Amino acid sequence: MIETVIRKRIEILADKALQKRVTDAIDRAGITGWTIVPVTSGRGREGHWREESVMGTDKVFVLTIAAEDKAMALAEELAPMLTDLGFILSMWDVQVIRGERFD
Amino acid sequence: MIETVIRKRIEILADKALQKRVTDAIDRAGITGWTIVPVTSGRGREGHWREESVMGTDKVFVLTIAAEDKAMALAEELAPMLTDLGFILSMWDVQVIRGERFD
Amino acid sequence: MIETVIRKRIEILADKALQKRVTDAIDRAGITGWTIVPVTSGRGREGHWREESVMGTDKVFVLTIAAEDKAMALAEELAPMLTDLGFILSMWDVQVIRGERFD
Amino acid sequence: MFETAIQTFTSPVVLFFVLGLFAAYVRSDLAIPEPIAKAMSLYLMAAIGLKGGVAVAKSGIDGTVIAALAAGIVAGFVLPLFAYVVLKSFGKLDRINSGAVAAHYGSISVVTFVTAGEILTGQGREPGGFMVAVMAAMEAPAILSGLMLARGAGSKSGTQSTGEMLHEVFTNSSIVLLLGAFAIGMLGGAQGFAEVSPFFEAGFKGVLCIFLLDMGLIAARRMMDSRAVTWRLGVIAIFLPIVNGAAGTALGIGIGLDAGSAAALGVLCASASYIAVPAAMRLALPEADPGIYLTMSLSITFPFNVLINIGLISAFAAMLTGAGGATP
Amino acid sequence: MFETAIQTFTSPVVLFFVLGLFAAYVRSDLAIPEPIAKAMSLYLMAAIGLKGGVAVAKSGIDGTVIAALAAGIVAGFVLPLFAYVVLKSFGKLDRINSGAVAAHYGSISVVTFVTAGEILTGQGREPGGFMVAVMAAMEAPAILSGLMLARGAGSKSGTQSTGEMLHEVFTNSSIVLLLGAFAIGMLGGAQGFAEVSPFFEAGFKGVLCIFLLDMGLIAARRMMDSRAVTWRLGVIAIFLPIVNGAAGTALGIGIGLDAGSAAALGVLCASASYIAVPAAMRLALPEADPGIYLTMSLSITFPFNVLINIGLISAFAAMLTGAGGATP
Amino acid sequence: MFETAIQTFTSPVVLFFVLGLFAAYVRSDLAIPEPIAKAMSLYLMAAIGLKGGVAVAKSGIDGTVIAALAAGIVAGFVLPLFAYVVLKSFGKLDRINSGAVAAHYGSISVVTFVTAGEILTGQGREPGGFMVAVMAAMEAPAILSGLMLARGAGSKSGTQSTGEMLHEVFTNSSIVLLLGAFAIGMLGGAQGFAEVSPFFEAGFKGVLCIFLLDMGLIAARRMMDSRAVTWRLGVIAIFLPIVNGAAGTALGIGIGLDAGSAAALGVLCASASYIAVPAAMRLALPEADPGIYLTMSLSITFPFNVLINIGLISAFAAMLTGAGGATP
Ligand SMILES: Nc1ncnc2c1ncn2[C@@H]1O[C@H](COP(=O)(O)O)[C@@H](O)[C@H]1O
Ligand SMILES: Nc1ncnc2c1ncn2[C@@H]1O[C@H](COP(=O)(O)O)[C@@H](O)[C@H]1O
Ligand SMILES: Nc1ncnc2c1ncn2[C@@H]1O[C@H](COP(=O)(O)O)[C@@H](O)[C@H]1O
Ligand code: NA
Ligand code: NA
Ligand code: NA
Repeated sequence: MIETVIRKRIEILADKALQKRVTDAIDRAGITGWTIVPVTSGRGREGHWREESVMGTDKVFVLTIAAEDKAMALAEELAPMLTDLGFILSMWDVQVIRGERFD
Repeated sequence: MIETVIRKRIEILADKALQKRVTDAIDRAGITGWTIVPVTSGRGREGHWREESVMGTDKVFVLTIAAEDKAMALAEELAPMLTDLGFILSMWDVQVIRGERFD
Repeated sequence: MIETVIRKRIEILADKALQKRVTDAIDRAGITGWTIVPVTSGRGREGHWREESVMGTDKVFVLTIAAEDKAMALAEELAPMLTDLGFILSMWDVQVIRGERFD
Repeated sequence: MFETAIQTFTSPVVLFFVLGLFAAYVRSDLAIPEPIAKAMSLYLMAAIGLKGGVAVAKSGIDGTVIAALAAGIVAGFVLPLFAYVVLKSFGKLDRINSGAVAAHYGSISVVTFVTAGEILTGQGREPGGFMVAVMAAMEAPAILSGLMLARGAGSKSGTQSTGEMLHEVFTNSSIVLLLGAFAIGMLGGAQGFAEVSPFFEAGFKGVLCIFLLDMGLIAARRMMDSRAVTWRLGVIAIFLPIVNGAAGTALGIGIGLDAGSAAALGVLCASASYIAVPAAMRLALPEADPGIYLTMSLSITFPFNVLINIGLISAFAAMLTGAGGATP
Repeated sequence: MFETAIQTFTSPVVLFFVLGLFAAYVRSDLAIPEPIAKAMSLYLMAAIGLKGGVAVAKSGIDGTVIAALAAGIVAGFVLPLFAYVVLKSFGKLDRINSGAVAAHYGSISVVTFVTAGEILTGQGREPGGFMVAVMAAMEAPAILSGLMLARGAGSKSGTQSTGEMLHEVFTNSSIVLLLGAFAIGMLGGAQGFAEVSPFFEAGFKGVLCIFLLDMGLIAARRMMDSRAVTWRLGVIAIFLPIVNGAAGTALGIGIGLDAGSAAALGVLCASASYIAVPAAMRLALPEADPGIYLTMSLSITFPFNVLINIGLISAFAAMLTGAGGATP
Repeated sequence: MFETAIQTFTSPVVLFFVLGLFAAYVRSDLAIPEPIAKAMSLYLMAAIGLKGGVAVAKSGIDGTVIAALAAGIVAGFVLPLFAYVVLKSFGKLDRINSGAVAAHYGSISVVTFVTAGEILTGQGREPGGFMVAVMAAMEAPAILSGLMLARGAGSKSGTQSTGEMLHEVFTNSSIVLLLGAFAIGMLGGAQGFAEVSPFFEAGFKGVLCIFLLDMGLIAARRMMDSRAVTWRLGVIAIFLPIVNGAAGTALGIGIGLDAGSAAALGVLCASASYIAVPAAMRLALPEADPGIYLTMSLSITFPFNVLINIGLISAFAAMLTGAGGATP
């Protein structure tokens, strides 16, 4: 049977305009990569929004897979942004193949 | 070290045309928000489909993060729709920062 | 309370041009279905890419939910592709309603 | 008649549709990006609405226009009844699916109408501008008719209040855009239209070509993927447009329309919706199977109308008015 | 004046905007796909830049042009100060939000300018081609002004170095495309433009119609969703464009511009940014509330300018030059 | 020659490409939405196919056309051999990557061809309509050639049956659309084309401007992100288009083509694919590194061809035919 190892998968919902701040933080944390998934609309405490690129109000999901320690360091670094800029972060354990790619 | 709490993350694959039924149910369940992610194609028991907005046959993922009890209540409420309308629901535990935003 | 069962959720990041190899493998594994989510950009060992459909360099997430044994069989089959083609696979346990749809 | 067929098959608009069918058939990866397809359908509706409005601003509203509107609305309510009976008996469909499919055949397809407009104009039988208003008026009634036929069976979690449904029907994007552009055309008149005509008029046929290329791709791909449609339903998807087309044309001539407008009414009756009605059915009758109604209307009736039936209807209209020689 | 209002309201461009407002108000699902909206805004900027460049290639750069550029840049720096005072006192906004909103009102809206260009040209008062360069010059100064007003309060995690900020401002897509197309227009001249004019000129008004349809939808939907804007802010969103518009027009006449160009300068002063500045503020002042600045500029000031204020400014410019009778 | 260079650099088409390079270089956020870019490339292919088909319908198919087709196909098979040798020896690439890159240089770039068409026409040397067919014929052979060169090394999980590969190559969207539109142009002839020409002809140059703006952005961004390309490969990406362009032009003159058509054949030989072939290689040779072949063809060869080489080839063709004075 194929061998899998456990890594953390982190998902951050961020403003597209501010996406670079998140990916820069990921790069600084020494994580091997990240992936951006588009988002079309949502509702939170500040009401409903729709994808309105013309006005620059749209959001994206930034996904990254990393070893637990780097993941926690990233979460720590992003924490103030979460509060100030209204980003959302969630993370959970996943099994991956070839874990060395996500160290 | 930064403190995280456990919440449920729920993901529902629904027809775009019927998305409002799902988000209305989330609002009724008292969950703080939701986010929509686009989907481009898929295959299930009913065969293959592609994004065909002109004909209104496309689908979306509705994502929401909530405390366990509200998540279960939502699942309960959505259960009949899953059967009748062919929606798909899955959920799992995630760690979040500032858990009070997802109660 | 509504009853849920545990299934594996598998997520594969693949080149759009090679997506059919992944979905064919899912079909061969006897899994009931799959869903494609678009991806807009990313960074890995090979540097940064952006969605450039004109040049055919874009990627997608292929998502599928399946019983543990089929999921592992799929991971086994996909493992060589992961190495050769630079795909990324992660999986984790999720709760689903009406588990028979994902056997 | 033969001449008509030749004309149809050398029109670039129709040829691009055939190219789309062909490309899907050989499993080419040719595809029109979906936001572009949506934009083209909005463009076509805005353009046709404007043009109709300008035409009516010039010609005014007279008895014929009122009669055409009334005929269209009545047809929208009545055609589903006939379709429903055929679908339940010969088609062996259950009540809910019969109602859903019937709603599609009573309603109209904007693109079929637009294509017919091009073909008829090419044959010297341009339909009156008011036919755009008739088309808009025919979109909704069949939805109500079809739902009433289907609803006896009850529908569980999918049930939508009638209020919601009516709101949905009257504010759906195609109605709002068509009628809105029609109103703008009437208010702005020929002068206002002149300013925007390079965009809305000069580009029209070209956009229609690319849109039909896409429709050909979608129709053929759906046909090849589909398993839900029996041969009986296939027969109905050809039979209904023939009968409804002839009936609509005759009705048009009966109420005094010119050959072009009567043919256009025939095309509206013959065409089946594949945008507005599927969306409404997905909301109001979610238990009905989209695999059935979309494949019938989009993959069988739509190509049949574009490739063959518009030509037949035009010839029939010419025959009825004794103006078979009108082709230049 | 009344005539002007009528002209405004039979222009297809304005009517499509009203249709968008209406469709959103009745909660229709009409929507322009977002990549299409973005493409239309790029198209409009490329077209207007080209046209301006060709015009300046023909007319050359003289003292008036320099004066207009200087006036625009000064206005861009000064207008936010006035707006800031009004927003803090009457508007009861805090320092950061006042600075952010002030930046929007000092900067400009390309679409308002383009719409004004169409309306003014229709009234026989076409603005000079160099006004496009003035517009480009006015985009950035207000951002710097607004930030300086807001920054005293400090900004935590959102802080961006001034270098980054300036880079952001001078390389944002609208500045690059506007000035790039302007330069291409100047280099290629009338001959180069002739080759591409069917695309950039003939399609212009039609694209503007569809773009304003979309803006109407977005403006009205945002208004209906929004809760962040108080009545005081609503009043300011009407008051500022009136005062700034009159001041800008008078300034234009004062430095010797013709009525059309002076009115265009007035419109630039009156208009509030809803593309470039929100993007810059999101980066530089992330603590400011987009719900406030977007709703004010997009949902109140923009419609007010398009529907009413452009007409007022045009009439005012005509009055100042004693050329009220210029309307053909 | 100098004149030619000036002409190239005042053409709006080329200037927009330069603007794209510049905007990417200053790290502007300017970007064309991806569905729009895709739609523009479909539009350009449909337009060029139609135009070629109409031209051939008028001129008929004679010996020259056949010779040009044969020359193109032979070149498609042979050019990769030469490129492969250079890439392996001077370029120090391994077998698989040499084969993959060679396939790109043997095949063609539609946009380079279209841009050359504009530039050549501007110089009074319009290529014959049949060159579109030659272009379509040259797309595939190099893919087969390149694969045979690379395959000796074997390829593991990526291996695709030759049947699949051929199907892929002959049904890829650009071949189907080009040849489909060509056929429609031949069937519909000048009359059919007249109906759609406002869309496909009038808009052509403008769309090409925006498309080249986007290509400039993409080419420069890829260049700046890339690390895979050595200086040796950079040299080859300039050397191959020069040699292949001269050889192709001479071949064209040799088989009796007019100067414009011969130059067009030269441009086809000089250009490297960055759409069809990368897609085919990703499927058939997934072990090859896209970072190498895309950067070479798109970020070096493509700009070199557009900015410099088309002008050189045109001058060379004029020299060979002794018609240097043909420039009006
Ligand atoms: N409980 C939630 N689950 C999923 N997404 C959420 C949730 N709450 C907020 N969001 C997303 O986060 C965005 C900003 O939320 P807020 O800052 O609360 O307005 C919303 O528009 C949603 O897209
Ligand atoms: N650690 C990671 N987490 C999430 N996505 C990643 C990660 N590493 C790589 N990727 C994605 O996988 C793609 C290919 O990675 P690579 O093969 O390392 O260049 C990247 O462009 C990213 O989209
Ligand atoms: N096992 C699965 N994993 C992921 N997505 C699925 C699965 N089964 C079905 N789907 C998605 O759900 C849609 C509807 O499924 P069905 O109702 O079975 O036709 C499919 O088109 C897929 O997008
Ligand atoms: Na009908
Ligand atoms: Na202003
Ligand atoms: Na070549």
